[in-house]
Amino acid sequence: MIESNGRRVRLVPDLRQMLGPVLGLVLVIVIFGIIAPQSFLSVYNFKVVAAQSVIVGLGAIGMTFVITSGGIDLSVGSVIALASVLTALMMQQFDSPVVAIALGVGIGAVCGAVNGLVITGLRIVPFIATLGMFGIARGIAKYLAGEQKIDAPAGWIPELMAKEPSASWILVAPGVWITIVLGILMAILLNRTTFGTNTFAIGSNESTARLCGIQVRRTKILIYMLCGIFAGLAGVMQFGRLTVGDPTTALGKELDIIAAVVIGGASLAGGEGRISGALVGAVLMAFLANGCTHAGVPNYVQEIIIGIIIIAAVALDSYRHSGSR
Amino acid sequence: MIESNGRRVRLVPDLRQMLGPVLGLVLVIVIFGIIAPQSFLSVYNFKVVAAQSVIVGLGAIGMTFVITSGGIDLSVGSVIALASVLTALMMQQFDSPVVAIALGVGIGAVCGAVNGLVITGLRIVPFIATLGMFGIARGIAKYLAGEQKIDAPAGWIPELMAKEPSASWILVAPGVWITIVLGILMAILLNRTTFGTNTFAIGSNESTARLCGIQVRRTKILIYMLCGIFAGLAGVMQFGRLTVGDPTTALGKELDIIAAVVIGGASLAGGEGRISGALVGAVLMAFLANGCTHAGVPNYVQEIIIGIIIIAAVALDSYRHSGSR
Amino acid sequence: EHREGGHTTNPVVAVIPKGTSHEFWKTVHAGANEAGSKNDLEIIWKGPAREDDRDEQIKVVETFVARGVDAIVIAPLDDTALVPSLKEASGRGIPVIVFDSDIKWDGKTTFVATDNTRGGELAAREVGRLLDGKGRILVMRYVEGSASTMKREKGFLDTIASEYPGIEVVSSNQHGGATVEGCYKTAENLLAKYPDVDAVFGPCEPATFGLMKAIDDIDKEGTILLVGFDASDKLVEGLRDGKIAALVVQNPFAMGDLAVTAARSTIDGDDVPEFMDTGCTLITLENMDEPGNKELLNPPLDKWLNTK
Amino acid sequence: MIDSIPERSSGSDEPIRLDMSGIGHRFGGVVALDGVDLQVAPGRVHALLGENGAGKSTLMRILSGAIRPDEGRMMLEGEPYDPRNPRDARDAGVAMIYQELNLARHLTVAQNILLGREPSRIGLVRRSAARRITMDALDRLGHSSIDPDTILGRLSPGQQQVVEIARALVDNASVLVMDEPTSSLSLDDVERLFEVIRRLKESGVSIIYISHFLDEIMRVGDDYTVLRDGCNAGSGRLEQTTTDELIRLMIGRTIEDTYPRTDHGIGDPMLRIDDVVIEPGGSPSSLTLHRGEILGLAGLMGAGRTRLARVVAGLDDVCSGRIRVGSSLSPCDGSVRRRLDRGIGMLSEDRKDEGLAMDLSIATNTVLSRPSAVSTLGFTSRRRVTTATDGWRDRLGIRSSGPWQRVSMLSGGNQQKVALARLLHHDVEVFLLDEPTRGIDVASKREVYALLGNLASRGRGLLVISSHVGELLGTCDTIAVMHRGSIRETRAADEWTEREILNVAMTGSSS
Ligand SMILES: Nc1ncnc2c1ncn2[C@@H]1O[C@H](COP(=O)(O)OP(=O)(O)OP(=O)(O)O)[C@@H](O)[C@H]1O
Ligand SMILES: Nc1ncnc2c1ncn2[C@@H]1O[C@H](COP(=O)(O)OP(=O)(O)OP(=O)(O)O)[C@@H](O)[C@H]1O
Ligand SMILES: [Mg+2]
Ligand SMILES: [Mg+2]
Repeated sequence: MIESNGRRVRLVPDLRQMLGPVLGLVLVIVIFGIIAPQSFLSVYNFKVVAAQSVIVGLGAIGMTFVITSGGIDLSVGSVIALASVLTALMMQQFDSPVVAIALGVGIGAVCGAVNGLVITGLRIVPFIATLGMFGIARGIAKYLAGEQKIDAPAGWIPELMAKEPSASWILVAPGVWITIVLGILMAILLNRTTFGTNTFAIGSNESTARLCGIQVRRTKILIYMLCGIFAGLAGVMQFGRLTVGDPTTALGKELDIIAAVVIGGASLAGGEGRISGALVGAVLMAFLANGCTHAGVPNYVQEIIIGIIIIAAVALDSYRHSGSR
Repeated sequence: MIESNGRRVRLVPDLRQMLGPVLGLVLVIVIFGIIAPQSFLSVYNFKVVAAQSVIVGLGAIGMTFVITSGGIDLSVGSVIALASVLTALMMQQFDSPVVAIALGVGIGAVCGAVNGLVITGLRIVPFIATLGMFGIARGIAKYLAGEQKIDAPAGWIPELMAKEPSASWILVAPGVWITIVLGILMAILLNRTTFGTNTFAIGSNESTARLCGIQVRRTKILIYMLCGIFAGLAGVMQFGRLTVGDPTTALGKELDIIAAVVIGGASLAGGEGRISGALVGAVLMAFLANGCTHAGVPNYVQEIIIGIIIIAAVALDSYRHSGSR
Repeated sequence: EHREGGHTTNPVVAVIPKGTSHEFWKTVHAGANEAGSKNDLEIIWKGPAREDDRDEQIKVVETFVARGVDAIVIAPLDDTALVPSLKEASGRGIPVIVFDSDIKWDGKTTFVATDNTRGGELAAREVGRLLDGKGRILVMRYVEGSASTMKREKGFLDTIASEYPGIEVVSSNQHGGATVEGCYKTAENLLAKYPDVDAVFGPCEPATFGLMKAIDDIDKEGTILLVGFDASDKLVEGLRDGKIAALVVQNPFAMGDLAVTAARSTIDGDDVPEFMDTGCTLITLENMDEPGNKELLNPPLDKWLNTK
Repeated sequence: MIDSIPERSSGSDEPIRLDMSGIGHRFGGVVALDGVDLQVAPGRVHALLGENGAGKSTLMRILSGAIRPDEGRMMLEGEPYDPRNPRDARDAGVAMIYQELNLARHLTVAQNILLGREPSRIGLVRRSAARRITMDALDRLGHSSIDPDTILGRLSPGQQQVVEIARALVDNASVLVMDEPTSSLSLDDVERLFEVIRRLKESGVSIIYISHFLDEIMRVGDDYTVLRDGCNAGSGRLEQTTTDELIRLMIGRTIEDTYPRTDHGIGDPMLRIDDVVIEPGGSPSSLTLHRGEILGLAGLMGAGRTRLARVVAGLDDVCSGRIRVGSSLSPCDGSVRRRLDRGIGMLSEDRKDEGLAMDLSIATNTVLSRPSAVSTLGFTSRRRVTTATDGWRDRLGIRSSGPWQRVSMLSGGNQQKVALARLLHHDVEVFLLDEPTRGIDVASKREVYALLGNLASRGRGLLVISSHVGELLGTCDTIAVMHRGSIRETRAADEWTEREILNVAMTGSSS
């Protein structure tokens, strides 16, 4: 017996595992390619969708770590808003994009670290700890912004999200490239380093991780911090897109981000997660909304379709999984 | 051997377990009693808060079953909106409160059953399945309502939520009494029946439940249906409160409801849940919002305070738990 | 939609409201549809999927630009955030007509709107008149960062402060939030705290509605004077029953109509004025049945929304 | 034996209650069972034997309706039997004690025992009846002191095993399957279980008994069936066979000595426990472990052996006292990581909930505690991980389809070997082994004992916890006995007898 089923996991099957989300994406593109007007398949529209995927994409990279470790972060939407507000305030103050970006990302890191500390220190489940941060970060954002959006000089930050970048040879917005490059780096971090393995181990069985001497608390804090950093970066990008700091932005975005990560093949029970899949999930969500607008369907139809697609994509994945078992 | 620690649980400790949320509630009332003006402690204000707790309270009763079984239902907010819209439409059509209520609750049951079927049939985690329903139910509500509020004759339905009921001897809105009575019945269902034990068992260890011959699928479908029924009832009450069917109502209410249940001592990992606690949690959430308005603090402060209280209440509970171990 | 059959020759106009599920926008939609059919335009009506989310509205604009519509008619959720994407639209030869709320960009073809500050002033003067210049009042705000309602709130509060020193504003920092339920709950809590104010102001339909119900609950209808903004069936009924003292009503139907008509003119190369005021009117029990006002309160929605 | 089967099924002298024939099952590509037959008669104990991964548990899970066979047919009491789920099986009178504990930790003992079988009236649970039935079942197992209302999560693993067994008793089943019921029971509990089995047998219940303890098999069993690589390897009556013959059927060869001894000299002290109190108000324990020493820790369940080991490993806090390690015997405290760095590693008795990350691969689990051995600057080399894992798979004979197979797909015994592989990969100095042979087959057990000796001869110190006193006497140099949370007596192994150990374990002193 044995060996016949030599299920090597890794590399080649990695592609096979990606089949679920990629198939879903292709399906969405094909369907809208048929029902929506031609312009849906135009190069320009693809650039538009690419830029629209950046914020959810960045959020999804960080969230993949959290979900792989068996946690969840409901605060990312609020943290994005807070980071966008802080970036705007700093631009107002110092008019230096570098400083503003650093502080925007920094506040994300702080929120993430607080999440991690509350989860590990007070031993509160991530859902609740980050639900608290969901309100706190949003409240602070509104406070800082004086319950208003903030107009600030944007410097070159909007360039990051320019759909048609001034250097036209880079084809899509610099933000898209940043997301791709960070995605690759984070995929290496998750799959090829000790930190990544520890993330998987914690998600799979926390007491085993503890038994094996993994510093569970420290690792978790780092994971939530990482997620916060990416939320902060997404907030900066959000500021780039809006050119204003908006304390009410990205409300409910956490659900899109979580959906992207899960569509990408992560398991909310922990122990499974793929950055590449999460990014494909983010693009899929963007294509869905874009296609619905192209096809001119009313919002409520769009809401229903997105609901169905989320279920269908995950069902496909779980079906494929169960088949291979 | 040892045995000295033959810890009897039940009844008396049940009260002790309630200490966490009740303490939190008392604390909130005392704090606001001090900082807010006298009007906060008026009888009338307590009636207001009681009525305001009904919708989250009803939702929390159903959600307690779901969370105890180790699941989650993100769709309740949308289902509340859908039920309120359908109730309004049926009042428009038939002008019969009984028919309208039955159909409002019925649509909740249908949504819940669909959730249960998707979760068990397609083997999708509850978070994702109900996230799908979150969009679908909201979309259908908007479609049915023509993306608008529905003005309908309300019959005697608003009476249910009248803060000063016409029969003044019942003191608070009939809806409050309905919630309390249903709460007691459901507490019996959860703690004293085989269905309840099965709910705990599934939440505690699903494979054990299956191996012990519990019909896990059927039980789960029933659990989600129950949650849907309570969401539907909450939707009816929402219609009673607003006297219009509003497809955009209760957005994000699922998070309040989940927070109430968890503050009440349930564990999102499953296997733990208390109806009484969940109801106290709902009242606590209502008092928080009410107290903040009384104290005249701006909304962002309120958001921050609610975030902190959620964390604090759960931290208290988890601290007490770990202490007793 | 029936493009594959042949091709519709009618220009396509994208109308982008701030949201799709409020009666105000419904009425704008009806007006837009009417203008569309008058002017042989295909109207696509699409708001942001998440209401009040700037980024979502930008996405809608971007997508329409990618799709290549003939004109964009938009009620921007933000006076700055929408600028880059609208610039892009006009850079690609798509004229932009702005309605309801202004934008900090002079590339727009025209701006069609209610003067919201003036609406707030109208309401303030009515409160001042009804209270004879003295008393205690409160304002329940709508949602943080919503430009049009903030102008109304500001117009109202500034006028009270400057013209009616005898009127004390006991609370003006509570936001009801974007939903009717939220507005109602906040109104209840406010009135539990200040049950003896003389008048209240709601800067939009949900806020007014929430206040009306909360006043009703404590049996103070008519005692606490309610001055609100916008109309809906329930509010009109409230006005008739004396639960509402006055409503400042905009003309959303005309807004949709004028904006889309302006789009036609632009496509045809005709000149359009820079600003078009659709006006706002103070409606009370006395004048509510006057001919013009009657239509304002009951716009012909069914005719223009169901035919399509 | 084989010839007798047609005769039996024709129903002459021995009626057949359960008849499984031609059962086949595959997990993906792995053929777990290939045309297996099993016949069980009423009122008899049928032992099911085989190496780790032979397919015993799979066969029993098919019988209990937990999984469905790909092929084959089952007859129960002469009727076709095809359970679609465990409920069908229970309704048909088949009860099962699973190899891994299947308990809901949030529920009470009574709720666990009666799960799916609650006495109820119109859906309402009759609590007093439930209590009575539970106490009755626990009483039969000699554990009437376990309160039915205790939350299960508060019991020790041994007590949990008792609860698991009690659950099978309340079913009044006609066929009762026990998959390694004694793997975490203490000796006197085993005795009581055998007594229960005898009584059940008398009342006509058929029992299928799976165990890797052949002495137990010989004592309670009547008939046997041996599986090998998912096929029948032989069956018959136990009174007509010998242990050696059974071993030969299982592994294809015989084993001479159960407890192989490797020469190892005892060196300097390397772990010293001074007056350590593991539970508030408990008495202090002291212990010294030397290089090259195998020190056994005996005691009844709940005596605190696991806690003591966990305290040394840094997993639990110590109440008072001192722990010192290394050649300099310097104080040792801090996190698990710090202690692992100083060479203290622990094997958990609870492999499912603590020992292994079940959803991850064999390789990941093997290198988890010491990734530095297979990585540079934090970057893991997949090739080195594979090589390292393959080495341990070979040396320990872990039956698997490759280093990247998920641990959850392995049989119980092979999982245990993966957990051991991790400590070996980490190359710790002090091995804290809590029930290291739990669920391991005879042949592998011998390998593990050999491994222990080998480690000792290389100067490692080993602290071995086992509920199997024979095993301790056979392998250890020194044995310490614990009673109620502290070590009561420590002696060289050859100064102990089984009776004396039991005596100290039960009463706390040797007199
Ligand atoms: N869930 C599963 N998925 C894939 N393969 C499995 C699964 N469960 C068992 N197997 C495989 O089936 C074979 C038989 O396993 P089984 O658990 O029946 O062995 P066993 O005889 O009970 O062994 P042990 O004595 O170790 O408990 C093994 O090769 C094992 O790897
Ligand atoms: N009768 C009991 N009631 C409650 N808890 C108990 C009981 N017996 C043991 N425990 C718990 O188990 C721990 C001690 O048992 P431990 O697991 O260390 O013993 P052990 O000798 O390893 O026994 P086992 O063979 O059961 O593993 C204690 O921390 C105690 O909390
Ligand atoms: Mg087995
Ligand atoms: Mg132990």
